[in-house]
Amino acid sequence: MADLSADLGFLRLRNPVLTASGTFGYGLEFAPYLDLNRLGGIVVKGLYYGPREGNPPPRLVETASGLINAIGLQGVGVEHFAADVLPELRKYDTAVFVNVCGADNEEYLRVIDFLEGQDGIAGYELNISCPNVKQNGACPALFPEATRLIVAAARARSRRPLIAKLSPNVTSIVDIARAAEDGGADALSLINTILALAVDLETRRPKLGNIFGGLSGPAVKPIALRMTYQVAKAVHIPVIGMGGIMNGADALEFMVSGARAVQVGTANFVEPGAALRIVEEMAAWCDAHGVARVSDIVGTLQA
Amino acid sequence: MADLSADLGFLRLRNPVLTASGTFGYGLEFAPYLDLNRLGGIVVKGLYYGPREGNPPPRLVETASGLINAIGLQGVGVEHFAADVLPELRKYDTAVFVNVCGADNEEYLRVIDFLEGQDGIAGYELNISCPNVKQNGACPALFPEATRLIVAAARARSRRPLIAKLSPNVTSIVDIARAAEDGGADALSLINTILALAVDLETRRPKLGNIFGGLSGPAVKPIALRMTYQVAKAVHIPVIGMGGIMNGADALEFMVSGARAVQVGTANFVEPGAALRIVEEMAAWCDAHGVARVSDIVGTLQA
Amino acid sequence: MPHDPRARIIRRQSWGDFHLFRFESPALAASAKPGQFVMVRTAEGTDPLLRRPISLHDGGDGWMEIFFRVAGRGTALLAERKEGQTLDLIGPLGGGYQLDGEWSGRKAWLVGGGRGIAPLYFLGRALQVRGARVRVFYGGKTRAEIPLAGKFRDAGFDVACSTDDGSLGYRGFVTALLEKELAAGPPAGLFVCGPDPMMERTARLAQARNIPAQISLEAIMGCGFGACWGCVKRIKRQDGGKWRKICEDGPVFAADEIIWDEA
Amino acid sequence: MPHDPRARIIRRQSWGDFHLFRFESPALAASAKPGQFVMVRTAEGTDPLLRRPISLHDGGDGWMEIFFRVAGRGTALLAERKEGQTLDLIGPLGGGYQLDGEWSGRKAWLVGGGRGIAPLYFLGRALQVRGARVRVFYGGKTRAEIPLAGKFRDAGFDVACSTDDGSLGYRGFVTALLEKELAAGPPAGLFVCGPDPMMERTARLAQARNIPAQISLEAIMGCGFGACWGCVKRIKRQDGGKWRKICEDGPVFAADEIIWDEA
Ligand SMILES: Cc1cc2nc3c(=O)[nH]c(=O)nc-3n(C[C@H](O)[C@H](O)[C@H](O)COP(=O)(O)OP(=O)(O)OC[C@H]3O[C@@H](n4cnc5c(N)ncnc54)[C@H](O)[C@@H]3O)c2cc1C
Ligand SMILES: Cc1cc2nc3c(=O)[nH]c(=O)nc-3n(C[C@H](O)[C@H](O)[C@H](O)COP(=O)(O)OP(=O)(O)OC[C@H]3O[C@@H](n4cnc5c(N)ncnc54)[C@H](O)[C@@H]3O)c2cc1C
Ligand SMILES: Cc1cc2nc3c(=O)[nH]c(=O)nc-3n(C[C@H](O)[C@H](O)[C@H](O)COP(=O)(O)O)c2cc1C
Ligand SMILES: Cc1cc2nc3c(=O)[nH]c(=O)nc-3n(C[C@H](O)[C@H](O)[C@H](O)COP(=O)(O)O)c2cc1C
Ligand code: FES
Ligand code: FES
Repeated sequence: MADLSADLGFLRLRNPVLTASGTFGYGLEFAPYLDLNRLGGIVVKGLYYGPREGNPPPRLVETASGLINAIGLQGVGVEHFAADVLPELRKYDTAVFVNVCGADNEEYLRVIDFLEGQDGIAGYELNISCPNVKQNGACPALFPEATRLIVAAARARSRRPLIAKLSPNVTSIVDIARAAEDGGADALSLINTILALAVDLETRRPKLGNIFGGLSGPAVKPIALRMTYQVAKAVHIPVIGMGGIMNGADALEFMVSGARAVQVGTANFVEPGAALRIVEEMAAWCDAHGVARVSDIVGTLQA
Repeated sequence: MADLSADLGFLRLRNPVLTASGTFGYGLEFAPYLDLNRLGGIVVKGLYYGPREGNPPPRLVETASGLINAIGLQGVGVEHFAADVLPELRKYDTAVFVNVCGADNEEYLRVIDFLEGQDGIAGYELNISCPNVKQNGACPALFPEATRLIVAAARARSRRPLIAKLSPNVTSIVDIARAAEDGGADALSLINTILALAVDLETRRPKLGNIFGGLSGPAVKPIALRMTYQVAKAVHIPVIGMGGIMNGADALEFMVSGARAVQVGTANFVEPGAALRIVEEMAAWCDAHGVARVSDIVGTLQA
Repeated sequence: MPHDPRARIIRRQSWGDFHLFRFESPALAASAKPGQFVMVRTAEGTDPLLRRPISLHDGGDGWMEIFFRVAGRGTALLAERKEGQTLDLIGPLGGGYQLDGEWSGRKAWLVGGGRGIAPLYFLGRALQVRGARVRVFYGGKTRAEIPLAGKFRDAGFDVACSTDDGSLGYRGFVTALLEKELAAGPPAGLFVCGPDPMMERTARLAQARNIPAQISLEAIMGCGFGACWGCVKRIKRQDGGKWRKICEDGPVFAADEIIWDEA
Repeated sequence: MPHDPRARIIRRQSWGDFHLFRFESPALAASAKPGQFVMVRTAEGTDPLLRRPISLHDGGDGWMEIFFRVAGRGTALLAERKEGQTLDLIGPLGGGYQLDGEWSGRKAWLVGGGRGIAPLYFLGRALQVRGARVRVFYGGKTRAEIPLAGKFRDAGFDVACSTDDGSLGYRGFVTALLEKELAAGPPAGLFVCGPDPMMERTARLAQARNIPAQISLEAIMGCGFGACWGCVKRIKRQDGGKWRKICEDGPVFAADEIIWDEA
């Protein structure tokens, strides 16, 4: 049986499969469907400091092989999370990452400051790339300097591993990736969703209450793979790839393109046990191909 | 029967449906499948000054609801086009646009200079956005100033209508659109394909000879609609929308989002008569909904 | 295990756009309650990508039923499924109708329109078991949209139909028929499932008369089990009104919990 | 009209992964030549999005046949199609095999492997009509990959089979069998369709012996009718070698036109 462990430098994961933020609730919702202890890790739903209302419905629309969401980060806030969710999550032997959100730079830091006092957090994923919160999808990850500043500020507040989550809605993902690296990120995760619009022809209104939303799912995989490859070649820190991963082969393609670990998002909705199935498919593929350590295939794309 | 004509200001089209460059050959390939005289117009395959070899195969790969191509603009060059293709196309009563390519700014201008002497061209579509030619998808449409300069230079060389074709691979499509408008474009068309990668897990090689390619088809429609909407709100010149249009409803969604006309691309491969079917479906929809002029729905999205 | 990837279809019936599948799923049958639903996968590939929510229509010893109407591509693909083929489904999901309290000898009125009739058969049978006198108001545009009237009658329910065109039963909206009948005396409870305007109108009729009414809401669902936060509507509880998940907190709500203009 | 969206399947046969469909398509039957192909739509939605190229396997009065092997999702969906259902296809496409010249009494050898056997039946029959003595070399990994041997024999062809495991006929590659037989004297022409390595090897055998050989190439095809420029391979003509479209300039090429390392 192949060695599936994934070395992120700052942390060794049981296997390279994490669940993507916002697609796996706070993790506990999936306990009836799979053994959380067998995942590489869980990235919980994005957290602002306080509870958030989120966007008006409709919040979801399906498109060809894709899903547009405009949840708007509805959530419980850090206090409720620390009091009610984290203690439950600590019962599992899996790496828990908190997806940290902020309406401004200060809020990101407040979230981190609060969580620093809490046990059972393997690291932070700085969500600087959510397209569903501000008008026209604005977020720090669209601009190198804004990215560098917020990453550096977060870095200064915590010794925990810090992952910067990048946006695909940019001209040069490499510039943003380098800025996050300069700011001190320990790893990069990508891609967040792609800014999108769906129109209801009969009513001539947007199909989402928020007008715009973020596209995810198999439709975006070719774009996500391209960006993962570009970024992994350009930076020295580990890259965590995601976007449309539905099976073990998809996950391995991201690793071949340079990702040390992957996240599974939309697939969790289609099949709540997807993340674990993907782990199993990756193991089976390695065994069938005589790959002793899955980490051996990272970045081996012959291009 | 509804009035389907589309007013681009500089030109009135029979109907809003053009065929997208590179997906309709030089037009004549489709004569066995549909009546070219009934189309709004044809945008022919991209032309450099001289003949081009194009990229090594494989040049195509199918993805979830999408197609990645890296044809690399293989083509016959302007002289052959003018001598052998244009005379045939002139026999049809349809607006022919030439998709103008250039390895550098000078080549764009040489293509235009040459074609200025030729009859039967309704206008130029400046292809400043092909991701399959240079390393990492570089092209003028990624940068506002480069866009403005090449558009202005082309503008100065011809009185024919000039459409600037924009790239989706940018942080702010609106900035590029405004730059093209400033440069003197008569209209904007968007989107060209999205830079993408597909990986063959078994060989650990890119599935395309060119490594990267451009994603098109239904997978990209939500992104294309979003950009069409953003651009149409931001500029004063007509916008021609495209990306994943497969049927009349798709086309009408682009028009509701602000497009005065649309282009049909990948759908032509799936169904060579698609463009005409789409015209018919648009007419039927207008009739069923009491819309007397299809142009009345342009930009009516209530957002 | 709430995910059954291979529930075998053992019977199917069709009436035009409407289809009824009976399938084997012992785990589901053992735990499902009226008003709950399943998330059904409609295609193997990625088109459609998401599962579709379908109510449980009836259940028995090791089997359950769904009843659905073709609304788009997903349900159309589902309708092609043959006997002997399987369904991939997750469930039972949601809370279902609240049946606590004394029902023996009391009047339960069920109001359903079109595909909204689906959960009411399972519900009616459960109410019957509790001794309720079940009356069903079954509305549709035309006679063709009321394929289950006979089945409901055979179950011993008192069935009143309405069609917009008068091709079966009362001519007009089912809510108008209901209003007429309400004049003769209210039931102990109203249970409603159907298109939004029908549910809103029924809710208002019930609230004006102080009749407890339970309404089964629909929403576009990403997951069906509380993970995506995609299915929210504005629901009033102690907190005055928040976006709540229809899949998890519902799909059945008390009429006075729903804030209609924002639902 | 080269687009037939509703060609009705009137017979289907299956052998494991291999399937043979006979369908009605008078327009196609009236004009199709051996070596030509059709582009078949495999799904109504967008997954798979593109059509799939499949060779014409045989044809007669108003009908044609395709023979294919399940290779992925598109062909798997196609294999689910039942008798009475329809195929949406474009064709006939491509140039087909070149049969000009004198064939009467001359030896035509056809070499096919796996699904590559598909076009050779139609071709063999056309050669037969021209009086050729048709011999078929039919290779596969195992016996299960040679389902049509009997059909070819019944047509009056001289059939020699090979399998990698020796479960039917010669044990080894079909090209090795061919080489052995070539020693006894060359045919007037070789016609080849199969996996790339098999075709390359056959081409070299033919060239070394100066036997005219026609090879049917495969490529991933976006359109099948010359519009996308996606299907190119390096082909030598007067011009020394250019990317040429397999769909339009081929799919059949003379062995010495193909530049193998770049094909
Ligand atoms: C809890 C619940 C229980 C349901 N039970 C049943 C049932 O028992 N029988 C039945 O026939 N239908 C039921 N529905 C509705 C059913 O889920 C939709 O008809 C189905 O999802 C449409 O999918 P489609 O792919 O066929 O159509 P699509 O092409 O996805 O959509 C067609 C139309 O239906 C609308 N729609 C899509 N999804 C939903 C949804 N989840 N809810 C409401 N409208 C939607 C779309 O906006 C569009 O206008 C239920 C819905 C919910 C939320
Ligand atoms: C001119 C021509 C004629 C053909 N005739 C026949 C025939 O008569 N019978 C038959 O069984 N097959 C034939 N093929 C091959 C057939 O087109 C492919 O097997 C089919 O397209 C695979 O589609 P899929 O969706 O099932 O598999 P996919 O999931 O698309 O692919 C499965 C595998 O097949 C490869 N593949 C995909 N498309 C092609 C292609 N166009 N050519 C070669 N490999 C491909 C992929 O790279 C992948 O490795 C022909 C191909 C060409 C070009
Ligand atoms: C419903 C939904 C909610 C999401 N919420 C978050 C979030 O809270 N924080 C975040 O960083 N990304 C969020 N994302 C983005 C995903 O984490 C992931 O980046 C994206 O969906 C691409 O992966 P996929 O194609 O596998 O889904 C969300 C995605 C979806 C579909
Ligand atoms: C095979 C192929 C070739 C293309 N060639 C060109 C081209 O020569 N010039 C150009 O401007 N766009 C080219 N495009 C982009 C299309 O014109 C269009 O912008 C894009 O495909 C999006 O539309 P669609 O989703 O309807 O295909 C090409 C697209 C494809 C698929
Ligand atoms: S459908 Fe996902 S939370 Fe309700
Ligand atoms: S397949 Fe499109 S040109 Fe050959």
